[in-house]
Amino acid sequence: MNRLAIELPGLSLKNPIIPASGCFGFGKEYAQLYDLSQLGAIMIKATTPETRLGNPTPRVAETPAGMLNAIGLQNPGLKKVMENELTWLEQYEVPIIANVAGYTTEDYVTVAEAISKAPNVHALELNISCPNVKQGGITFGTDPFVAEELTRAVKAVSSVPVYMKLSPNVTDIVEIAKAVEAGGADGITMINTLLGMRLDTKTGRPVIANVTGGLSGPAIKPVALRMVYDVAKHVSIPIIGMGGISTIDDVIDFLSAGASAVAVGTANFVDPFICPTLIEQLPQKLDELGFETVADLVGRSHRL
Amino acid sequence: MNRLAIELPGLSLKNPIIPASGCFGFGKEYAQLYDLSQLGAIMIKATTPETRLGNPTPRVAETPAGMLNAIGLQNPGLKKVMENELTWLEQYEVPIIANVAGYTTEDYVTVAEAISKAPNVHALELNISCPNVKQGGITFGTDPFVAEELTRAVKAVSSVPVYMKLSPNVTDIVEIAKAVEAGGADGITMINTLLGMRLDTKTGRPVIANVTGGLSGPAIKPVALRMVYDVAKHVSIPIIGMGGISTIDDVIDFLSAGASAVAVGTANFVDPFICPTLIEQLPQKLDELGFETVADLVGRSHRL
Amino acid sequence: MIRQQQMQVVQQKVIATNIFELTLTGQLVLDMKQPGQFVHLRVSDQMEPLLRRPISISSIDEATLEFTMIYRADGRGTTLLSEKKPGDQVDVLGPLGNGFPDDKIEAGQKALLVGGGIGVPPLYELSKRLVEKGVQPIHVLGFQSEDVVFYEKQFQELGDTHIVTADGSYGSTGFVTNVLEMLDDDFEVYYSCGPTLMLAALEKMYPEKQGYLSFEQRMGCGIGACFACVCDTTEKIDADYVKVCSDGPVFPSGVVRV
Amino acid sequence: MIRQQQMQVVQQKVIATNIFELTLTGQLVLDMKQPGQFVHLRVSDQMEPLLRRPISISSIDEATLEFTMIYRADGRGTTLLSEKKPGDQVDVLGPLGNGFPDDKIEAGQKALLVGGGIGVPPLYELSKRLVEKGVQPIHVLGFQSEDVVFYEKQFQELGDTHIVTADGSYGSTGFVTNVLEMLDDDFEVYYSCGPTLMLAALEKMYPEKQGYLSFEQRMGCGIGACFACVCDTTEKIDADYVKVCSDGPVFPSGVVRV
Ligand SMILES: Cc1cc2nc3c(=O)[nH]c(=O)nc-3n(C[C@H](O)[C@H](O)[C@H](O)COP(=O)(O)OP(=O)(O)OC[C@H]3O[C@@H](n4cnc5c(N)ncnc54)[C@H](O)[C@@H]3O)c2cc1C
Ligand SMILES: Cc1cc2nc3c(=O)[nH]c(=O)nc-3n(C[C@H](O)[C@H](O)[C@H](O)COP(=O)(O)OP(=O)(O)OC[C@H]3O[C@@H](n4cnc5c(N)ncnc54)[C@H](O)[C@@H]3O)c2cc1C
Ligand SMILES: Cc1cc2nc3c(=O)[nH]c(=O)nc-3n(C[C@H](O)[C@H](O)[C@H](O)COP(=O)(O)O)c2cc1C
Ligand SMILES: Cc1cc2nc3c(=O)[nH]c(=O)nc-3n(C[C@H](O)[C@H](O)[C@H](O)COP(=O)(O)O)c2cc1C
Ligand code: FES
Ligand code: FES
Repeated sequence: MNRLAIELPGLSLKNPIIPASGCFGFGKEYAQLYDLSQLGAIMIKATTPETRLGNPTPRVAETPAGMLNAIGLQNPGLKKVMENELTWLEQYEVPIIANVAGYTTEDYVTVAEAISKAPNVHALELNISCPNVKQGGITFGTDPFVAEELTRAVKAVSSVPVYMKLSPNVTDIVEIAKAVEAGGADGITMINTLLGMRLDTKTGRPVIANVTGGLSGPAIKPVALRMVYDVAKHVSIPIIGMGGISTIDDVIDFLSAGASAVAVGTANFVDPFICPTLIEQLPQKLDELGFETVADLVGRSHRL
Repeated sequence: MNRLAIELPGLSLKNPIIPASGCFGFGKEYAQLYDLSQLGAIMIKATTPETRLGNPTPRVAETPAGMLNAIGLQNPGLKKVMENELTWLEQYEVPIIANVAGYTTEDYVTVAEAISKAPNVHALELNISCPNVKQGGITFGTDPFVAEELTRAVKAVSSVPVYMKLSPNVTDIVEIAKAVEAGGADGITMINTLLGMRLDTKTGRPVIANVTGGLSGPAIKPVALRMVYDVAKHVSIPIIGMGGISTIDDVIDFLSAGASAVAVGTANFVDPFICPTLIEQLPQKLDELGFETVADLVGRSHRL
Repeated sequence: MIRQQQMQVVQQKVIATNIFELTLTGQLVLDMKQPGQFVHLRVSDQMEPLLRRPISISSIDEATLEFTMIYRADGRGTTLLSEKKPGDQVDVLGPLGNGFPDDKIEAGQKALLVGGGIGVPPLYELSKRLVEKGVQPIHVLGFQSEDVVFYEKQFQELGDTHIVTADGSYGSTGFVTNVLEMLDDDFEVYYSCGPTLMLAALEKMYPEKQGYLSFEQRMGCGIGACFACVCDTTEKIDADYVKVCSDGPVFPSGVVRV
Repeated sequence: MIRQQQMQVVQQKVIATNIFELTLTGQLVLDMKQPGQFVHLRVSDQMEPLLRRPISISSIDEATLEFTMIYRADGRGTTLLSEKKPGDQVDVLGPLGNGFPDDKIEAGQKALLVGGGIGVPPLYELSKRLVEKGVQPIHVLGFQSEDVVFYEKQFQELGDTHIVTADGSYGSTGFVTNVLEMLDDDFEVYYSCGPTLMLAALEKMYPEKQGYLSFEQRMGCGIGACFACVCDTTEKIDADYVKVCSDGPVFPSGVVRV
């Protein structure tokens, strides 16, 4: 038996460690460094119906224990992602979670319907929360009604289970979580980035060309953990947790708070080997804590 | 002429540096370290109608570049604050901003009416956003209608200008800012803490006895700065900015984003002399940046 | 007076598994008046780890302007602290709080000093001062296991010293209370620092004795301003609560609700 | 191959005001193939500052397994880097990107190397390799003022070297372009690294020449995964954009829209 295995809708994960969308491209770069088949799954970069060139640069800025980004969903578009990226990824024994983005329900439906047919795409992750894109986007993730309708629309066309990726920039994240559950979501991934800003102190100008950006990294971990904990209390679909994970203790904390698996974003930039390292450290940590399997650990904070 | 001076409703500040509420008690402890008359103003600890003993301990936890707190508004209550604390503070040449908290509109009105009559209280700061207190509190700051009504009620009884302290735990902070402006607020102070959580990795239990706490410190600066920038664009009442300020560059950034003065919270714990240090560093920083006065710098990011 | 000072590392020594003895020097030492006071240390100039760490003063040498702390390198902050080398600077805020009063006992009388693990260090300066005064100290020091026992010799030089380990790997087996049960209670005052459960057990054991107990709480400011470190009180005192950092960390027995 | 390695500090030297020369050693040096490649450094084990810093490789010594960087200690990260001492470890990810090709020019031909400020360092290894190959380098190096001029002698040993400072405190006065206007253009290829405005001026000045320019962008991953460091392209190439970290930092002139 594999102690690290986790079963989720559409996903038989050999371990709960998944690189987060946008922080791992389509895997090619990290494949130079290690064998991608080690990973629990891969969340690929957001895919939109057409090619997108994203925002002007600078697109990233460092902040205390965190970073801002405003990449602007740059991606080659649905067709090229399917033809080049997903096909290339087939050489690895790793389920792909396709991150889907768009500005209208039709965008999401178009991408979801097509990409969910790729043989190695085992689940979709709907990025309804990216704070970087000026039109649309933001509303899907902040209005429970809209979020529910979108879930329903995508569920109707997707060939694989659908995970909704929640935005933390809301008054009540539990309300949104319940809405997507009601809309038929198979799971939730959370959190996306917090909206933030950095100024160049000398000039007074925003460092990020897009003015604001999404805050990620260790700085946001307390917010992410609180949201996962709260949502886990109120929904029964599984959660993939993320936000600031960079150590094995962080992984344990998110699992304890109720996530069934975790995604690692910004930490890949600090330590490109972080995902295999966490996978390697996990069994010993389970031993230390006295848990036989990862599944046993999930949600333990709610059972104390 | 004093280059650092700032005129705000009710407040003639000799400089824009103010210790933040809850991080400076009622000044007595820091008075052992330096002369409080140096400060622009003092935001005293939240005052409620009656004595409050606050939450169980542990009440604080460290997080990456930040901390969580769930003090739970512990304070001696209105009567003792007025008799002991405010009277004691009269020996210093420093305007007091009284932080007012409560669970009902009547609570706020009671404290506001009485405390605004203290001779050294030059303004009120309404803590409508403290995330630590289980009943009430949270709603005042997250619903624009409620926030507006509360502003109006307090304005009706206060003998001094009223500043509303906004919660960052909302989908749209500009909406709340506009509501309190419509309700007659003389100014805005922002931001209070972000709701967060830390787990003890060994046990899986929340470190903070209250389960969740308010996140403060450098980690939240990007979020705070973004909110100040956004609100400054949409309201015409002045803003006192805070959230993670710990260096002179942070002060400049908040002023640039549109704050007319700043409050320093968590940084007092790291460096108890931070407020006088920042005051001392400010003139040289103005020189470096080529600004004659602090007032000239306020909002410069919006004028570029 | 409380001061903030960059103090210089004189020596850093491993004295047991993960237990470090750190000696710093600077003028601030002249303000250290009482055993049982503590300092609040910044372990890094960066923003992470952010908060100061409270560590007890374990011995004071006014002549050389040096003081010593003993701590366990455990979490991020203390691990960073353990990497400091002679010549490095450490940002110290202190001395803080109220320590063990040594005016409650007279020459010729006996004092019982009970320490648990990382609560042992402040008792060392206390014992030195008691001995100087002509008081006879009895030390009962509890540790987890042999590998984390420290300062046995130093305490022995000052008076009777009983070591007890939880796993029995050194000294007697069990808790300090197991040793105490076998000792006479012909002491005047007891002083203790260690886990709260141990302090509670002592209060129960010696309801008639005068005792001084040192408490721990998570801290923010360390100087009394943030209300992070409060403890509930008993009817014995008027106040509804006390703050460990500024009212304590040492309180007379019976004051803090345990 | 890209590797991540803890490399050891051999030497850290101030060579001009706030300008440091840092030499590290480790096996990773064996993978450094081209001048103009860079490394991505972690300057702290803590979580702040968080991101790696990209720094160019300025010289490579396979025999001793050492390589050298030259950088300005400016912000938080580079200031921390400047505090590293011999024996300390630095976490290096590299070598990254594509450097200056030295196969575009032949023995006996002339090469023009133009550097601006902190863009000068990668030209040093390039120049060494060109000289080894029998190419004759001409160096035009621009700095802000005399106090930040570095490596004049080192470049002079390799070939003609013209120094220009913006404030005229050393060498000629003005920008590198002022010097270039007065030089012959009998060189085969030009290579440059420095401010984007300077690179743009060079492209304009030598539209007919083959040139290789090294660009800068804020970076996240440093290996091509995050899309932080993209630049717009001209019609000259097919791609809509290029990534500085993995497609560059060196591009043929005319490729990047400046
Ligand atoms: C008055 C007082 C005196 C102390 N004296 C000593 C001593 O002499 N030797 C010694 O080894 N330890 C002592 N401690 C405990 C010491 O403060 C903690 O072990 C230390 O703060 C842990 O920091 P860390 O970086 O290792 O752990 P981390 O887990 O990184 O700490 C995270 C946060 O929790 C706080 N924290 C964690 N454990 C404790 C604790 N037990 N008490 C208070 N805060 C804690 C830290 O200060 C920090 O803010 C004392 C505590 C107090 C309150
Ligand atoms: C390919 C490449 C090669 C470089 N080679 C050198 C070199 O050889 N010597 C040298 O002194 N500098 C070099 N730089 C610039 C160097 O990366 C920055 O000066 C450095 O990152 C600033 O970090 P800091 O901690 O001093 O500043 P901070 O202000 O603390 O930096 C904050 C963030 O912004 C980024 N940043 C700030 N300035 C720059 C910049 N100019 N370029 C890219 N990122 C920046 C930092 O990496 C960090 O993520 C190079 C940059 C690139 C892209
Ligand atoms: C550079 C960058 C690009 C990102 N791009 C995407 C994206 O395309 N789609 C998406 O859903 N989330 C994107 N995210 C958000 C991450 O997937 C993740 O939710 C967030 O960064 C929090 O995790 P972390 O703190 O581990 O980085 C991006 C984050 C970063 C830092
Ligand atoms: C320990 C602690 C106690 C606080 N108590 C109060 C309070 O009583 N009233 C209030 O309005 N804000 C309170 N705050 C919030 C601060 O005033 C401030 O808004 C917040 O901490 C952000 O600023 P900072 O990052 O500089 O700390 C408290 C913050 C901390 C850390
Ligand atoms: S730590 Fe702030 S009051 Fe004790
Ligand atoms: S820095 Fe990530 S793609 Fe270049």
